[in-house]
Amino acid sequence: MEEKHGQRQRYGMVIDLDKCTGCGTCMVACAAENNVSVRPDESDKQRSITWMQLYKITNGKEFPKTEVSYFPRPCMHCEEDGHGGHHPPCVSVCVATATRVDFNTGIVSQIYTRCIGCRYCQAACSYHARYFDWWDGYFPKGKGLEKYLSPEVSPRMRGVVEKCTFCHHRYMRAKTQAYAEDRKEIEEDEYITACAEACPAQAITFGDLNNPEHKVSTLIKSPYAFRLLERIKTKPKVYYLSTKDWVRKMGDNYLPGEFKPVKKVMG
Amino acid sequence: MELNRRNFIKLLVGGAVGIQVTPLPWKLTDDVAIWTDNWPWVPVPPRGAFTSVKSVCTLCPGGCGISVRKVDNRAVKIEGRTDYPVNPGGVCPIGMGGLELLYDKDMRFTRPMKRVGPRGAGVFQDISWEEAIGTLCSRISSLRSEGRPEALAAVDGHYLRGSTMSVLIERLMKAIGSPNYLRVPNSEDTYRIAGALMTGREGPIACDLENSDFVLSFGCGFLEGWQGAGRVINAWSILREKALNNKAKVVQIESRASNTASKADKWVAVKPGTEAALALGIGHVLIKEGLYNKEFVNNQCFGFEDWTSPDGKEHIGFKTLVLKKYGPDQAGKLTSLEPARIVSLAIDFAKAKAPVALFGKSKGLLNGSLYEFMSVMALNALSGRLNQPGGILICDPLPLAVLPEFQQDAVASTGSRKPRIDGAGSSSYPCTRSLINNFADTVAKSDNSPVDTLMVFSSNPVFTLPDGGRFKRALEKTPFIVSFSPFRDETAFMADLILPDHTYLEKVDDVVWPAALQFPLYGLTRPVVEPLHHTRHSGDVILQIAKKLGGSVGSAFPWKAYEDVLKIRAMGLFKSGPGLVQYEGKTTFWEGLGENGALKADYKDFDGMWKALKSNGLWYRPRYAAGAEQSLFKSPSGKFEFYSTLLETVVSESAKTGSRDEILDAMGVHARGDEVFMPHYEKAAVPEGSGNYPLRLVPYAQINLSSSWVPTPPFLNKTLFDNELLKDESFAEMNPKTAAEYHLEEGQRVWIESLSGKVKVRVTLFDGAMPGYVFLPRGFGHYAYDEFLRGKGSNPNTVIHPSKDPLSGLPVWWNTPVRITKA
Amino acid sequence: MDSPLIPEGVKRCSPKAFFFWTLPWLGLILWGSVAAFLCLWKGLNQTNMSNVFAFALWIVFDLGLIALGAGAFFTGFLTYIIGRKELKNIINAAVIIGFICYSGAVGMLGIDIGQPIRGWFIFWHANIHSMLVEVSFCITAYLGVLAVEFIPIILENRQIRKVRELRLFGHNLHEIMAVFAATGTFLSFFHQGSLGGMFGVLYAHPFAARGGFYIWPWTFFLFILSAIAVGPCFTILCTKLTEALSRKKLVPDNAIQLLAKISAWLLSAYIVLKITDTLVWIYGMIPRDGLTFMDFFKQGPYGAWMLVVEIVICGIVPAIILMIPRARKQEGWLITASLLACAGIVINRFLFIVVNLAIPVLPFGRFWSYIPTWQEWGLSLAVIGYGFLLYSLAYRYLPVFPKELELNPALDSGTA
Amino acid sequence: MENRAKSSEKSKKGGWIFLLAGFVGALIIGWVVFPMVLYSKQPQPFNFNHAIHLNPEKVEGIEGDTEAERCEFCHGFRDDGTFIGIPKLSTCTQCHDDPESPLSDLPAEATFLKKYVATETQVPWLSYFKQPDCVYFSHIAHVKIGNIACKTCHGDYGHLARLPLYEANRLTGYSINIWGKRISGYKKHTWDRMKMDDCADCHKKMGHPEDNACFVCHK
Repeated sequence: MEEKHGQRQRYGMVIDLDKCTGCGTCMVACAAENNVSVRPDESDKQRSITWMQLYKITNGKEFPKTEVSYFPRPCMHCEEDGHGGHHPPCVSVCVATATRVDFNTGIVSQIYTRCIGCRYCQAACSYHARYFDWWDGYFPKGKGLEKYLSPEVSPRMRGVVEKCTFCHHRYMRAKTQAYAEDRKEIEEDEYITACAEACPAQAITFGDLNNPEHKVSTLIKSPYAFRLLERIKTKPKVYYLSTKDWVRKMGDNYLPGEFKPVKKVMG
Repeated sequence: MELNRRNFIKLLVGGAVGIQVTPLPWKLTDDVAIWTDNWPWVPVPPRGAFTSVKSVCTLCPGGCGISVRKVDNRAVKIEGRTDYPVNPGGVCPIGMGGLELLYDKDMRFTRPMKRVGPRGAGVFQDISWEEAIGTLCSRISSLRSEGRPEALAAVDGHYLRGSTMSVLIERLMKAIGSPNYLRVPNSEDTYRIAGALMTGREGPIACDLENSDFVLSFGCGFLEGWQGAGRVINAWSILREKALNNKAKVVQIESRASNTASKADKWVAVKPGTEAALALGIGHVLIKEGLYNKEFVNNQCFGFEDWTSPDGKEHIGFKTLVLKKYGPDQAGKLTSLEPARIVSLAIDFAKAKAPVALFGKSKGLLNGSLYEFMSVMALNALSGRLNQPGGILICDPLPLAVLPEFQQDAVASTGSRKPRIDGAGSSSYPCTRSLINNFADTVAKSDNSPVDTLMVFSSNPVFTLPDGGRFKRALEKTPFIVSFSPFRDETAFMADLILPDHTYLEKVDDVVWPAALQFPLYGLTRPVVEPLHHTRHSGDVILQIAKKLGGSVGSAFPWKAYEDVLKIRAMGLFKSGPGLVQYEGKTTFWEGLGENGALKADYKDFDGMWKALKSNGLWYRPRYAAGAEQSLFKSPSGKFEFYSTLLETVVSESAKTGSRDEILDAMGVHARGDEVFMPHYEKAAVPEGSGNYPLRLVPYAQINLSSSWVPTPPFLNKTLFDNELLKDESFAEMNPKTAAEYHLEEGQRVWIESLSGKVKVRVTLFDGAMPGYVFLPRGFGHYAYDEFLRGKGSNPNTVIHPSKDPLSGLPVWWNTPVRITKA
Repeated sequence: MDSPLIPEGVKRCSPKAFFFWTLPWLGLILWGSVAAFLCLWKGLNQTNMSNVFAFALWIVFDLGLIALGAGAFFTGFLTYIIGRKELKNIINAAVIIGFICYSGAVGMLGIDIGQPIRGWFIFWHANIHSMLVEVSFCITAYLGVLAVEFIPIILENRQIRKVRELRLFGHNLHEIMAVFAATGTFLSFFHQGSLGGMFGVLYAHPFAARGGFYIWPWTFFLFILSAIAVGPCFTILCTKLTEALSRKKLVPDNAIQLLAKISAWLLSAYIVLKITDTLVWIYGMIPRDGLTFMDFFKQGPYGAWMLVVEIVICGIVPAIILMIPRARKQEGWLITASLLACAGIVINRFLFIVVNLAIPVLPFGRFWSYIPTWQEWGLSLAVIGYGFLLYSLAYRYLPVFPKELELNPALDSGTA
Repeated sequence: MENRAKSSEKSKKGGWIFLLAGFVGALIIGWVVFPMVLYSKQPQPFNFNHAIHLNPEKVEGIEGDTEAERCEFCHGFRDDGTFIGIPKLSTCTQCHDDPESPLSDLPAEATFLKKYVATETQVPWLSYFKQPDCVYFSHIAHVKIGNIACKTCHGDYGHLARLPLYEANRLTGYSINIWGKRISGYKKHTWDRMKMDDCADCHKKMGHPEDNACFVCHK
């Protein structure tokens, strides 16, 4: 795979669920960074737009053995094998070529002005990572909510699908900075997503999976590393870490006896 | 060739064919599609020059460093600072959503106003600043001329007592001549009292989480926003790193599987209010097994062994008390824990290299129980964890300059000597400085209110006080209310006059030692954007009021602007020795306790320091240079006192007037004899008439829901699950078993009712909830603000029926008897 | 008063009666128009679709209509390509029904997408990997074909025939109808298939995903087969309904019986394959994803019973009925069987669309349910109203059933 | 019988004329009327003479040896690499600092000084080349890294003495410079049109097909 990609980057994310405290800062940072509009009622979870979404899970045990944990879920930015064979579920179905796997970064791009809103990609994604704009953004006249919109991300119009972009504009920001400093390539630490940056527990690590030196590359080798629904072969570029078996078991579907706990490794 | 039907059709056909070979249909098709890309009603954020402004977040006592990204003069994003020693890059969700508090106009007061509608309706009319300040001043002057300045009261919501705003408000009250300066109670108050009683110090109490290897937390909501999430959650993730290699352990003692409890290495569920018993139970094991730090206890503690006072009176020591009353079985019975677990907890605690026992209920935004905290302190003392790396640090206050003394005039001096309305400091509550609940009770009960004018600063007591609506009733009795809140909150809706403050992103203000931080740090915010509306910094308004009142009051406030006051106080920092105003973002600032290492200031003169302080937002002295406090204990015995001699003197002072038993009863203390002055377990007083309220209500805090006076930024609504808030209804967590007893299912609508009031919520079943208890989140149930918060969920405070915490008199809000009925 | 427009010799009800007959259908169309307007004006928040139910009632209707409309191309195929002359007596009806179904479906799709004005991107910026693109291309093209097939029938109208050019034009069209029938068949095969493909390729949804041949998952072929099996049944139902309403015999039995017989064989074949597919899926595929069949129905309003109903009651049963000549010769049984078969295909589509989306794939996901809003019902029913209206108009003014006169000598006085 | 035939004959002949008339009429509407209706014409606040400003002989304030550098004197880059675009008043007042003392006798400058410099209000320039919000365009990547001359996309504004009228598409709000200058869509110069395909073609020509990935130019 790496060879195929050559010099290109394959940005990915590792989320340490033991460190994740479920505080939701990543969700807020994401919405604030990406001009996601907030509606008066966000409790309709079928329609509320959260590019980064927290899922709450419990170990199902009775009091006082109960335990709670969380899955922060951005877009998984599923892999493309580079030869147009294997596509992410959403990419292959898009009628208007509005979503692609970005050649340079491996990021699954979404172009709102190309999208016709057929929502086939939503039906295709098993992570519920794609969100349809059921309404125009909520920016009543004179309320002032539009004042904190960032010009780096284009606000969406009603009737299109939007999703996490790994804060791609931050990648462009870093590139522009690099160009200004007469560099053609960016340094590894110059580009991280808003959620990774904001996490008060440093639970999110973001970087180039093609770079063996980078922390993400070492983290995903951990015996505790796993991805969501690996068995359906979507090949996500978002990895999770957890030393808790019950949490890791939640990461995929297993028939009785299929799940193999990790032998606790010290050191 | 007339134009008959046929020919007309031909004309059309010709046209139809012709138009195809022109750009019209094709360009139009394209342009219409492009039109959908640029719908005029979809906002287009103006492009411009990007900058970022460094400041400090003051939404909670954590004092995180924030850097605000701007485009031209618009703030577009708040980010955590990596060059700030409190929070390395991260902030909490509330801080992250702060821009909405700045820009959402409907949440704020944009100019001074006076009430025209009925109280609580929030109908106001614009007035000028001159009129606003004039109205208030004439009111105050007339009170002073009537010789009853004490009829002026102020509620101060600034969490950190030393903050310059608090100092000014207190000074104003003193200058005017009213003793009725009230504070919104929080865990700092409990810390302060216990600190005073056991160590003779009132300085900030810090905890060295990062260096600890065994954190025994009596209900601290580390992950719910305790003492500022930015630093604490970072410390948490450091502890997680260690835990991965079994180098650290966190034990959470709580009645509900909160995030902290779930994410901790061990969760110990005890009945709310019995934590003291558990602490003493653990102490029992430590003493019995000789696992306590004899060196420290023998040399630096007082009242451990039995002792005889100079007057030859025999006193039992802490040891005897604990060994007698708090054996594992006894403690187990009180806390509903198997004795074995208490023993193993004690063993783990003793075995750890750097254990620490921490106290603080969830966010710490509300007071705790005094004896409970004393018991936890005792635990730390037993293992000699005071001012040890990874332990509890008892620090000297920040060396800020004291404002110059001033002369009260006759009116003021007589007025300020009058008894406080809330009875704080009186014989019944000798240790407590402010008891807003008592204040509310007194005013609410009175036929004509002892308060004529009430000023409310940076607080929203109507919403946040756990008092079953008593404060609101007090306001209804109060003739004139002035709110300085920047937000359209519930208390402001009761006010007659609004003098709106700037929001925290529009003004300069200070953070005097972020809560529980191990080393001295002074944070300074700065205006990130020019004030958007016609608001004024309350600090400046105070100065203007003083000036207008003139006389001795005016001369007590000789400064032009609030910033001058800050500068004067900061001078003290400069004089106190070397400090730093830059943080590289590499060094682990909390290490090197007691090293007394040398430090070179990174500024030459005061002006240099002040400039840097303003632009960089901090002055601090790393732990290694802060040095060990000289003479750790300032108690009468000069030691850590298991037996508080200070308390004894105080009580016997009060006892002069009446019998000791009466006094103790008035204090709400059930214990008698020496036990009174030592950490012990006081059974929670059950209010009479609560017989047919079989369940107990425990309010809990969520990190993504503001329960302080600061409104929850709308962004956070996205983070709430739909079994926390659904449409306009919030949920009560119940254990499935308990719910089954009442035939309640998931989502069922119920009334939760206490002696004080009732709320309608829906039930959500949660195995992590202790059976027999009902858990309600704090932060829902606003009826002010705008559509994002208004009418969403129910506020547990309206149900809470507070009893009084023994000795401190602060409200007991953590177990209200309630009954539950289907709605 | 509209008598000059009515085909010669046949009896039709009075204009007044006809007017009242159209009212309910016009009503539905009005309801639908209001709904459509609201959706275009305010957006799709008018529906109960969501990020979970990205596809819902409308898509179910679309797929149902298209499947049932398959009668058109298939009858055409039998008539013109295979050359079963007896079907000439029913082909017109089949074509009109097909036209109604397809035009209705396309109309609904226009409202269903979030940015109708950008609809043409599907063609301009087509993503060849997407089954939905294949569907769109074929459906649009085939709708054109249907229109062409419809034209000569319209030109048969008594008044229009008077215009010489048009009459000739119609006649010529008729001559080359085989070509269109062929095209139609080709196109339909593909879009019926790719409609199935649309769901078979959702490899992230174990409930829908299927293995297959080259780029085509098995659902591709199952959808084709099911469509051509049930299409004729729907044509039969429609003609029977017309006959019932007009109290006339309109189509010779041999035509109906032929369709029924073919349908019987196809349906049986389909059911066999469908059962095989289901078994392979249950025992071969989903275990590989760590799931068991019943996992799909842990909660939620939908259940395994739907699959049973689809395959057994609405599949095997009608197949058997139609198989037995004596049964299918009795109108009652014929209609029951056809109804069941049609119901079956709709349930099948419903399972692949709504139920599939209601089932979480993430282990910590939850089951969802969905109830359409009046706007969604409105637009859907409007298509039915439109169908009835267009069909009635056609029946009233066009010689839809060539044998009508023959089967009903002038003295007979029926009404419709 | 006969004249019926005749009349039909006549109408037939006439018919062809009508057919033709319809055809030609449509052509006129489509090619002439339509463009006139579609675009609105607005004048700039006042005329800006690029020719003078870019001429070192006439303006000593302007720095830079190459023309590109002189362009960047006003239309330059910020430290973070972002493009300044149409400069703010502050840039102009580096030279035109005193509203009382004009640097030329041009009426345009007089208006400028009187209406804007004196009152310190930004000039509401109408941008000919403003791409819609969905487009991300990195000037620095093209100008600095790609060494593309400004005129390649913008045309030879450097030597224009008069600012042309600003024409906007009434439907889309696009400036006519983005696309529509040649209604036929026929492209003679590189700067005739700025639609996506034009960018894409250029990327291909320049040998950067990978830069036609959607996210390179969309945000």
